[in-house]
Amino acid sequence: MTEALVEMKNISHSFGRAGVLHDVSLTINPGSYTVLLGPSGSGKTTLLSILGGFLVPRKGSVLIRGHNCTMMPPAKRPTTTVFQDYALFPHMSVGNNVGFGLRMKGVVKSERDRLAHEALVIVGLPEAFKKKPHQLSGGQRQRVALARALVVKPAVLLLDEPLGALDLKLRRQMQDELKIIQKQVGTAFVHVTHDQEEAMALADHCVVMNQGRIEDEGTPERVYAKPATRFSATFMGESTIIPGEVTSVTSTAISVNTVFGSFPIIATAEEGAKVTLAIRPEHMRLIRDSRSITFGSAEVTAVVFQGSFKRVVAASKTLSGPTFIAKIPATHEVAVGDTVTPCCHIENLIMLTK
Amino acid sequence: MTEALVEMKNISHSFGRAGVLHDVSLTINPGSYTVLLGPSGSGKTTLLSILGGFLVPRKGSVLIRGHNCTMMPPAKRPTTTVFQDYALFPHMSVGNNVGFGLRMKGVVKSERDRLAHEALVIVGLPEAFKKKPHQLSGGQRQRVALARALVVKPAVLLLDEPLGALDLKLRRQMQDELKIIQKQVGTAFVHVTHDQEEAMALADHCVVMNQGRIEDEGTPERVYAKPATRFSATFMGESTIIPGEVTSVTSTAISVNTVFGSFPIIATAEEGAKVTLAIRPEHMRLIRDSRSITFGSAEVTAVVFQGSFKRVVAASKTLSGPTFIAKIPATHEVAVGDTVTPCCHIENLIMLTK
Amino acid sequence: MRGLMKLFSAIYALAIYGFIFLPVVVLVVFSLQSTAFPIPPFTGPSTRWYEAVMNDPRLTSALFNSLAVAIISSVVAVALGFVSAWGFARFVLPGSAVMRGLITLPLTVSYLIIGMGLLVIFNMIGLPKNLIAAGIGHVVINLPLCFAIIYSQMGDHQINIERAARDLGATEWNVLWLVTLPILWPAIFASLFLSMTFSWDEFVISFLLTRFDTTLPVEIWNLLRSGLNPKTNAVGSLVFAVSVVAAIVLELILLRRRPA
Amino acid sequence: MRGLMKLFSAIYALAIYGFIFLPVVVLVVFSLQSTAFPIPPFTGPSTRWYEAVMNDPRLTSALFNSLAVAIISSVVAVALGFVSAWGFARFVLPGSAVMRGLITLPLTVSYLIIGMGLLVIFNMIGLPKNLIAAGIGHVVINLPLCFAIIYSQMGDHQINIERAARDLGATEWNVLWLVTLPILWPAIFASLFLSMTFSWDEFVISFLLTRFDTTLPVEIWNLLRSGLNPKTNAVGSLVFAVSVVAAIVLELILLRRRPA
Repeated sequence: MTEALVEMKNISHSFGRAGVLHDVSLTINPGSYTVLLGPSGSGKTTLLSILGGFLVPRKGSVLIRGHNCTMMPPAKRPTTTVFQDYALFPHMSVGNNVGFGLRMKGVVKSERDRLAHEALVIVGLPEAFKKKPHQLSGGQRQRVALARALVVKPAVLLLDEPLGALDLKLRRQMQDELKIIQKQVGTAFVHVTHDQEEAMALADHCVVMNQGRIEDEGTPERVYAKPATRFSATFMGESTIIPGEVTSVTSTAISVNTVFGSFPIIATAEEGAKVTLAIRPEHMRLIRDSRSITFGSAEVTAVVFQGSFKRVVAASKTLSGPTFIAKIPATHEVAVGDTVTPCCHIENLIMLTK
Repeated sequence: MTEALVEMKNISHSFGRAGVLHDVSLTINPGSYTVLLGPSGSGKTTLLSILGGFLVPRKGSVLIRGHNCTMMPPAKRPTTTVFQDYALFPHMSVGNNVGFGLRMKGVVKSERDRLAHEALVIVGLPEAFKKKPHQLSGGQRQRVALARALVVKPAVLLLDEPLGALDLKLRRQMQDELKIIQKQVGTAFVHVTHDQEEAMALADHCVVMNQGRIEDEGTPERVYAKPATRFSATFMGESTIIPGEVTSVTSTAISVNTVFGSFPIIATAEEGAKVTLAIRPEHMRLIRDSRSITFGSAEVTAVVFQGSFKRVVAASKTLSGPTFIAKIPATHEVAVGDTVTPCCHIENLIMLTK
Repeated sequence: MRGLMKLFSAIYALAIYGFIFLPVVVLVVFSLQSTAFPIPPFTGPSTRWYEAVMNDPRLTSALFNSLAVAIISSVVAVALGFVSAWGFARFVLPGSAVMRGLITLPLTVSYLIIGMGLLVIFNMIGLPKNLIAAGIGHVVINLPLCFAIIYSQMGDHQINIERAARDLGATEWNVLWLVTLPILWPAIFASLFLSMTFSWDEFVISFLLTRFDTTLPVEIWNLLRSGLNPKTNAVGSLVFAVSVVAAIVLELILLRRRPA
Repeated sequence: MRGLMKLFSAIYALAIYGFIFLPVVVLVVFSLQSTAFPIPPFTGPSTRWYEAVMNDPRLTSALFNSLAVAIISSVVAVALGFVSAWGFARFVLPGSAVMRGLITLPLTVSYLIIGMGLLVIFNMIGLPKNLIAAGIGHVVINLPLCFAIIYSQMGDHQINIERAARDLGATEWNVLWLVTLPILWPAIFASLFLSMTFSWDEFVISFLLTRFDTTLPVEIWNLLRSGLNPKTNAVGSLVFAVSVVAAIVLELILLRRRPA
């Protein structure tokens, strides 16, 4: 096991009386791409600011490469930040913007121009060297900000909603490039976003935050396939949510009782425990086959064509039944008002205990 | 066949010397949801402004319910517009905002309050009646603007990038609501956007625009499944593009020669014609089966996890071969650097002549 | 280190505020002097000199003159400024950037120069020196300011709001009355208040363009010729008090606008 | 209809521009008069009266005094205004909204009142009437303006830019010198120019606080006592010309900023 690059231990913080972080611990490995994903107010930006040194936490400590940096100002930390509004120096050329950090370290002009040029090559903008920031588009400014932060070879690069100001198409494109650049330079990136698609696409390690706590963390594949909590099952991708109660427990499986009957699940839980079953939309089907378990019948309330698939929303006809969300092939004919039989394969039931 | 509600005939327009619309004709049916989809500069907003009466076209005519409205000012047209910045009256309560159009028509206060309240119920905001616009969130202001435009019962409601100022999550939610409201009130909506997912989700009739011309129009399902031009194959959803030439023509099929060999296609074309084959990412496979046609071999350059699927980009190893884009199930193991065999079923080849 | 920094900041702030406010504070304090000389020791507080001001018919009539000139000239300046700003925002004229520059240029021209110019013109056309002449002078100096303030509020968003009103069937008159004016109301009110304050405070133009009936600053000037005394301080303090009230009202209007 | 509207607009524009510019145009034209009275008919153009101004040692020395007071007082006002604005933007102090209001309040107080207050203070502390006293007066009137202009440019974006510099290893000194000052340069330059223009044009405070050596507006005033003549017009035109040049430079700076 590699040694941790950053260890944030038991961080708590508050603004005035409102607690924004509650006993959060986070480990970042060298060379990893960590994404902090959460809605606004979840504390993800505060956690990043504490890591960057712009805030001193009320409690807890920040260790970078084993050194305690909790009280260290940003200038002295081996971290650099890419700000959401880019924060480029408007009066300097792109080359001087990128070389600024090296200038502060006393690197001579010719050397820092060379390194700045190299960094601009990495982000794909070498021709902008002599331009001023206001001559660049939003996406280009984003790249310059990235080059400026990379050129000083930080231990950790922090990105605060770096794609938030870009339009959707450019956002998806920059997201692919960010991932490529990160793998190329090998620096650990910590990236804050509220966009779950961005998080899934970028993260090696995805940290789902809500109300100042970490709800779930792990690879995006694991978080998506086996979310730890109900929040992460609905925030990181959608789910159909069916509440239930554990009724019988054997050594290998349990039985969960819901409004649609009992389902056997391979898991461990205490008898009588309240649990939640989640089904991802791509596993929810509207046509049963021999292996399906069914959830009563439902009326289709919306059908949205999405090119490669249709997104179908259906209201259960069972009392206090859930809203079903399914992604089905675009060729499958279904219309608003149709009655369907929602079903899925038993192995696609995800059991959540929180 | 129902009579057309709006007919725009041979519209041309230019700002200064730059032509922005070139001989565009468009028909809008009663009760339909028409989406004008295109990149910025495609002329979609200009076309909407001409329909709304804010611009008089250089050439061509606008007929609404059979009356020529080309020169008619916005106040006299049976159209209302929902502006991108909402353009609510900041000094009036929400109720008075919504009732403004009725006030201009001389409807008495009690009656217009009643109708404004009804319109607010339709958009799901009856409790905001007495509030001021600055007390509302972006999504709520959007609804008020919609109610204000709906309450005067226009023949056509025009929406100018109505969701452009909202964040992604709210955007998808408002998009579903817009569709529901349109079906409920039955008014024809014309909606401008550059977001293809929004267009597919909302449109009954999708109009793809590029450089001042209509590239393709029809139901989103048709435009997606059988795009008319290369532009609409790549702008409305992604495609892998393989250029080719028609080599032999029979009465029922043609043969198209590409760098990957000849493929038989059921279509008509002249021998020697340059054509383009497009394959949608969900039809592109990386594992061949008995019915597959293959496209040489390719090296995977990017794998992006997207929850329910993985998006794989692969560069062809064949000289002047294309970039393959495939959406494959999330469970399928593939990594950057792997060599794969891109393939698809013959019926999923889309032939484009433009 | 941080404490020292704070101490230093506090001292600096105190010095700056003292520097700016000492003159008017001293003026106000010594207007309350009960003896005849505005020098320490402070012998008040006494309202003796304020009574003297109120009993001086020249000063009280000058006060009413000042108010009349301030109100009338400001209303005229705001009305003309609004129409100009509206015109600029609605019609794209050739060279309108230059024209906009020209209209605000007088903001940096000396009142003395404007006063002299007006004096020359009024001499030529035979307009006698009186309060009307001074009022015209105040319109000339305040119109550019009113224009600049109102114009600055007429952005693209405002134009879209007016388009929305027209789209919903409003006539031009309805747009002006129900939409444009109410939305620009804070800017109009602010420029009216600022104009009134400037007119109320203005001395040079009033001095050059009036003769018998005149404004309060000119009367203060006449009093000052006989040297500083608590009576000049008292009337100066009154002028100051009116300005301060106007300025506070103005800042409140501007602050209230924020949330909208 | 549309044509009539345009004609009406054109007439209105002409009237407004005439109204604002007529005073100074008349002033400048009749300064070129070759005879001794600034009334029609126009007998020039002649530079006779400009020569007379240049040969008047009182006026030329007043011109240099004016320049010296304008430059020195403006530099001081800008420096103090910058430090104040920086302090406000950096430290969140209790009641800082009120303090910000206070610091800009004097913008609406009459120069006459400020001049009187300074006169009272200088009397008390025994500072004689001279150009230094006038310069201090000009700092008092211009400091709030410099503060307001510079502070208005110190938004959140500016603060983030400074954070970025610190994050990249810059010391406070580096931040100030390499980032804050260069970015605020247009605002600093604008407030310097505006201060110089106001000081250059200012009459009341200079009149109250100087005695023997004085500034150009005060000398013009002295000339005016003997009535209007082309010489007063000539020196007035000179003052105006300097103001206009300053105003144009200022507008160019502000225009150049736009794209950034």
